[in-house]
Amino acid sequence: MIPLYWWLVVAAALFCIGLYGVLSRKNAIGVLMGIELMLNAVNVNLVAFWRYVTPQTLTGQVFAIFVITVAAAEAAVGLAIIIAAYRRRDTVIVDELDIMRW
Amino acid sequence: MPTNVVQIVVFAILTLMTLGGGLGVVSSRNLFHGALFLVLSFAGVVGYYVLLDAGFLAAVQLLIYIGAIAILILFAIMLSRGLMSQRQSQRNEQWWIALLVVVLTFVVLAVVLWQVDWPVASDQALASPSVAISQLGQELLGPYVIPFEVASVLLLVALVGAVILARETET
Amino acid sequence: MEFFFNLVPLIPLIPLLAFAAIVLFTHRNNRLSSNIAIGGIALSTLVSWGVVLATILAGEHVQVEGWELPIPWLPTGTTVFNTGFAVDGFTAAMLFMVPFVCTMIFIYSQGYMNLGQPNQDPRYARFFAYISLFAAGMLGLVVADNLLLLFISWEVMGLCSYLLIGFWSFRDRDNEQHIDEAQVKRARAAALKAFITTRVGDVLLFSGLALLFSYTGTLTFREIFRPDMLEHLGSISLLGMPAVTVIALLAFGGAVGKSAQFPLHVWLPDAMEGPTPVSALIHAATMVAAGVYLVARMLPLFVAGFETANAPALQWVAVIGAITAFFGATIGLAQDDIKRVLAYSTISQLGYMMMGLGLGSLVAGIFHLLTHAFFKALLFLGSGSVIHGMEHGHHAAGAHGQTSQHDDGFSANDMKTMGGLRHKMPRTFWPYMAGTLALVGIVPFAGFWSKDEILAEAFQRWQESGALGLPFWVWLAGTLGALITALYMGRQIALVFWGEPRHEAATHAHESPNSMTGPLMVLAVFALIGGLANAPFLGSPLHHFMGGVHEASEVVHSATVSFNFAVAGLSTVVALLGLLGGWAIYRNYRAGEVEPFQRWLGPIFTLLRNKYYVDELYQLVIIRPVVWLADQVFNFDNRWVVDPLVNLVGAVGRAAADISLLFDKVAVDSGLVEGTAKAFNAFGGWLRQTQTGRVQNYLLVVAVTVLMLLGLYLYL
Amino acid sequence: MDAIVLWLTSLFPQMAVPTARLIVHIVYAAILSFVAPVVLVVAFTYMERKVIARIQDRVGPNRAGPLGMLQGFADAIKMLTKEDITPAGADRIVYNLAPGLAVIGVVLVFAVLPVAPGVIGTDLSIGILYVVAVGGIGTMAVLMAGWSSNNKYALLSAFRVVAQLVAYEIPMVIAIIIVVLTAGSMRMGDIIAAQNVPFLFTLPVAFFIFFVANIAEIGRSPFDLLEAESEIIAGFHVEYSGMKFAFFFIGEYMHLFVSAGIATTLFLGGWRGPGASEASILGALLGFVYFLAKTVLLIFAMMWVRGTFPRFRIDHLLDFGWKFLVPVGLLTLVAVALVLKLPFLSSPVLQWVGLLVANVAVIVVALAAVSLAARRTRSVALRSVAGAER
Repeated sequence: MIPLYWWLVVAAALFCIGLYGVLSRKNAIGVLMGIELMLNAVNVNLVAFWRYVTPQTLTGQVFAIFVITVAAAEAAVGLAIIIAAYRRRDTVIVDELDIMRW
Repeated sequence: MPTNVVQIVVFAILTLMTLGGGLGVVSSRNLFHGALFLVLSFAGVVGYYVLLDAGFLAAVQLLIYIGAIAILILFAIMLSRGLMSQRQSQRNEQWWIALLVVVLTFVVLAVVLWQVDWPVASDQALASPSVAISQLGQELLGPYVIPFEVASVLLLVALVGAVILARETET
Repeated sequence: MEFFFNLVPLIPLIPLLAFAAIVLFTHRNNRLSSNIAIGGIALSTLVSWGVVLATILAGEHVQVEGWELPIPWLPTGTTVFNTGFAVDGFTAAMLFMVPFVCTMIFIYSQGYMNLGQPNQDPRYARFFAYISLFAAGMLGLVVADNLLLLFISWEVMGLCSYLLIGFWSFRDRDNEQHIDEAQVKRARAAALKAFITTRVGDVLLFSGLALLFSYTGTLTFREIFRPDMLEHLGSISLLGMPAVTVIALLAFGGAVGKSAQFPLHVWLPDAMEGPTPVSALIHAATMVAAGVYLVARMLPLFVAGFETANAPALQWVAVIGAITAFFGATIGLAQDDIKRVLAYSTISQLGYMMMGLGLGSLVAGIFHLLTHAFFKALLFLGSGSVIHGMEHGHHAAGAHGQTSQHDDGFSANDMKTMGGLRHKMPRTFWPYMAGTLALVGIVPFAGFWSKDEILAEAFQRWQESGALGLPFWVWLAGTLGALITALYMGRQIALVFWGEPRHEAATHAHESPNSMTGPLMVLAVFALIGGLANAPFLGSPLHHFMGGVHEASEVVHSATVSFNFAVAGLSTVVALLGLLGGWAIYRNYRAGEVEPFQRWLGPIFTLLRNKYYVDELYQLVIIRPVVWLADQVFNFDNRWVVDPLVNLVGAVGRAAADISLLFDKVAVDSGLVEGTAKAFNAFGGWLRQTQTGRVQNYLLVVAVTVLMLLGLYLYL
Repeated sequence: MDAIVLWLTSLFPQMAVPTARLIVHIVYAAILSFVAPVVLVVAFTYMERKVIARIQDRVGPNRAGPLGMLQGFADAIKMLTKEDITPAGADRIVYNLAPGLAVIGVVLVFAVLPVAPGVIGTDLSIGILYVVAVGGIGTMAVLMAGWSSNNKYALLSAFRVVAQLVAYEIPMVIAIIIVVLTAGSMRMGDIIAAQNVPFLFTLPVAFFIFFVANIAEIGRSPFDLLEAESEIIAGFHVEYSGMKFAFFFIGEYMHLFVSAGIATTLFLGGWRGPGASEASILGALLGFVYFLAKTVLLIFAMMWVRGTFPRFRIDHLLDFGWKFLVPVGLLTLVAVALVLKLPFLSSPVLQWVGLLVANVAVIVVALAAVSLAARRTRSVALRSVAGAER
């Protein structure tokens, strides 16, 4: 089997890529995609730990399912917010959505 | 357990898909392409799950991430099309700090993960993971029934919230 | 009779269902709503009394060990939160009192909120929904077999208290002209104050519970109080104390907040802004007693690891109780508002209960809790009846045209405007007297027996230790408190019921409806005979009934304190002296005079009248800085950045216009203004760089911080 | 399939069982992904044309070959020889990827389609979930095609596709859940084994919902808004021509077959029939014939529907999905779950009857609700008309 460390590093890499997307993307949808990547990295971690550390109990998979649920809800609400903001302010660029600024 | 060559090759391909897709997501200028890269990355993760003997999760990943979330994102991109001209930069001005931070984070994580001695289960346990979906169902409706119900409430709330947010304001 | 135990879960459930029914279905129908609420609580009372009877008949077995119904609840992964219901002698004693007092007050409320009258409260149904929910919370607290359910009920009560104190915090401008704007504001402030102040205690309590759960993995009383569990808790050291003491003190923090003990007592007097039945129910009889109940329930934790006489947690309880008992009573001496006097009296009496518990005597504290609930509810309801009568008198006076409409100074609560009401409202007066005598502690009224037991306990402890230690001071505070209690009650009844009417309203006051005076009579009976429950000459029945509930823990022991004629005699003499003195001094008080006490005590009286300036202290030390900070943040641009700029523009314009005439002044002015503006502008400009309004910026900061923390954690 | 593996190993004694199995699977996969599309498309286009023609009182293709049977091949040759156009301004990569994806999404379903006793790519424990999951890929392909064509009609069509497919995926999944609940498994083999009485007869409502939702998922008339010629020309593939268009075409007809096959498996008992068994090659062949017959019957029904019903309007379409199919599906789900858990329905026969009764009850309730709603809207409409006249 593939060593656990590989999975963890891959997941960490995916997480970092997602984080970079969240931090550097101008477009709100791009930010959302970054978040999805991060959540996926978390899931890979959970499943890898399940498979390697506690293969007899399904805790890891159960948690992954909950993460997926949350991701689905988050995507729906996030995109709804983006669409609403787009309608009101004609932009999906995060930097321009700053009416809360000082 | 011995490492199978086929497994390594498959893992490498999947990693290429996943991380390559991820990089595509954060670097492509065309947002639509970014979303397609996201799909590629999700597909890689599906493969990961299959490789990790989590068939049910693989199907769920396919169904929800590719079948629902990615399509939703593509849809949103098409709805807001024409705003983001491809000539203008897709990165904000802090991207280089972000890159620095992210690379540092990765290095730290990789080092830490390497140093930890993970309590990997015995070979015997590794050889026979519990993969029955019925057991998953029992777990979800047994010990995890409260989180399960909370998740259902969350989905309902998200559904209603998304509808209200995205609805045209009737004025 | 065992059958009744199976109905225990219904006791809190019935009022809860009544609440749901009112909120969901019947809220449009006022009469039906109030009847549902009353019916619910009455049914609950019947069940409760059935349970009490069953407990009595079941004998020592149930009274000490208790009956219980555990319910596994909320399985989450590997952790399961258990909840459930339990009844033992202690619970049964509470179950006798709580639903019954609730019922009386519910019936009273129907009249007080002017059912069917033209000035009926527009949120009438809502009021009954709230108090039903409250009753559910209080009863749930009593029958809970674990701290989780207890805490949930505790918070439900806190919420209801908030809602009910602020019941008149908004008004319908068209229908409620009788509620003035100032009152609305006061109600809002009082509700907030009560909620936030008790929250301080609740946070402490919650951290105590979390600590307890993390050590023991359970919140069920029976399991916590197992001797081995207590020993285990005692062996862990935390902050230089045994963990069990820390937990006990944190729980006591919660009780201090809820039971309005010093220094968190400030919310209770303000809580009198709520409707009077609420004051009687929540802020005299039941909810404030919940803190005492909690301490009593968790008494083994307070004692564990020490001798009863020198357990530090217990000593804290005694000290705080004694301070509160004395200190509350003295403030009550100088208040004019009839309900505030009673509020401070409540604080003081709660202090007595804490004193009793702090001396390690479960029965003394709880006995006083029970009798106090009856006579204080009676006093509050009586004062409500008086206020009601005064308000009607005021209306009547206005209607007769004898006085100018709504003269500003009038307050129906002010004792100085009353006087001579004993002839006008005899059916309020006599129960009120019974309540007063009970509170003051005159034989054979209820308060005499219960207060005496606490004092006797303290006295005996003092005699045992033989030194002027804590028991002595507790006893002294208690006895002096009794004197002052008698004084302010004498003052109150003299001002309200004797003398001449000092206002037209008092002249026109008339008796309240039967639904209000009826409960007064019933409660008066209990104020008279309630003390028999634990009277020494009957062999202290209550003591045998509930004294043993903590025996299983092997740390709390109960021994009967023999009746001490010296103590009882002294306190009776003191009480009589105080009562007659207060009555004699104020009997002939006339409107506009300087109060006798004010003449004699001078600055001390002012200190008392201003409640030792505790509120002002809090205002200065806590509230002002917080509000100031909030204001600064808010004003940052408004005043410091924008305004100077505006000033600058104005100054420049004026300079151009008046350059020849006011050259000097303008130069100075614009120089100063411009300078100030520039300085602040630069400062603000520098500061606002951090507030970019860009999510990703903030997130980047978060990421960097996490990274740095990670680095610190790993490599340092 | 195991029989073939056995036969192979007996033919070549040196061959190990896993190798033989691998070979058999590869061959099977090759048949499904290369031979099946061509055969299916040719056969079903011909069938469709003939059926529609008959419904419309025409003859249909009758020139190429006997009875026009070679018409499909002629069309294929025509398509292959046509010029391959990529419109200017199109997103080249995405544009070229889309047709392939459209076919892949369908071919993947074949992996869990039991076409004959013992003949299935892999009998996954999550078989039917896999089918639903893979369905998302087709949607993706349509979106990509619509977006990359740089054509407003294509884009509009893509929007419609998403709205329609997402809306109808939910009732479809509900219908599938009802079946899974009754069968107690998501494995295709178990679902077939559970159908001693085909679910069509015990769960008619679920079958109806699945059937309708399936038509919508394929995008066939009367749910063919994504390619409504009068509104948006050809729809998402308006810019495609030649081989790429052929891919979409193939994808559509394979989707038709696969959907009908899944419906057969879920509701008509799959390959089950007298004499069909896994034991012998003959039994397997018989099973394949049963499967094919049932599937073709369903496809015929779909064509019949196409020939009969006019096209929905977009809002009617979404209303029908969300306000009729989904509630009815949920109602059926609850009813079926209750029936399955009722203690006194202990024998299988009693349970079948119970399920049927529950379904009939649901039908009655649904129809009553619909007629009530219709009456109300009609009276409102009549009143407004009357008001306008006055």
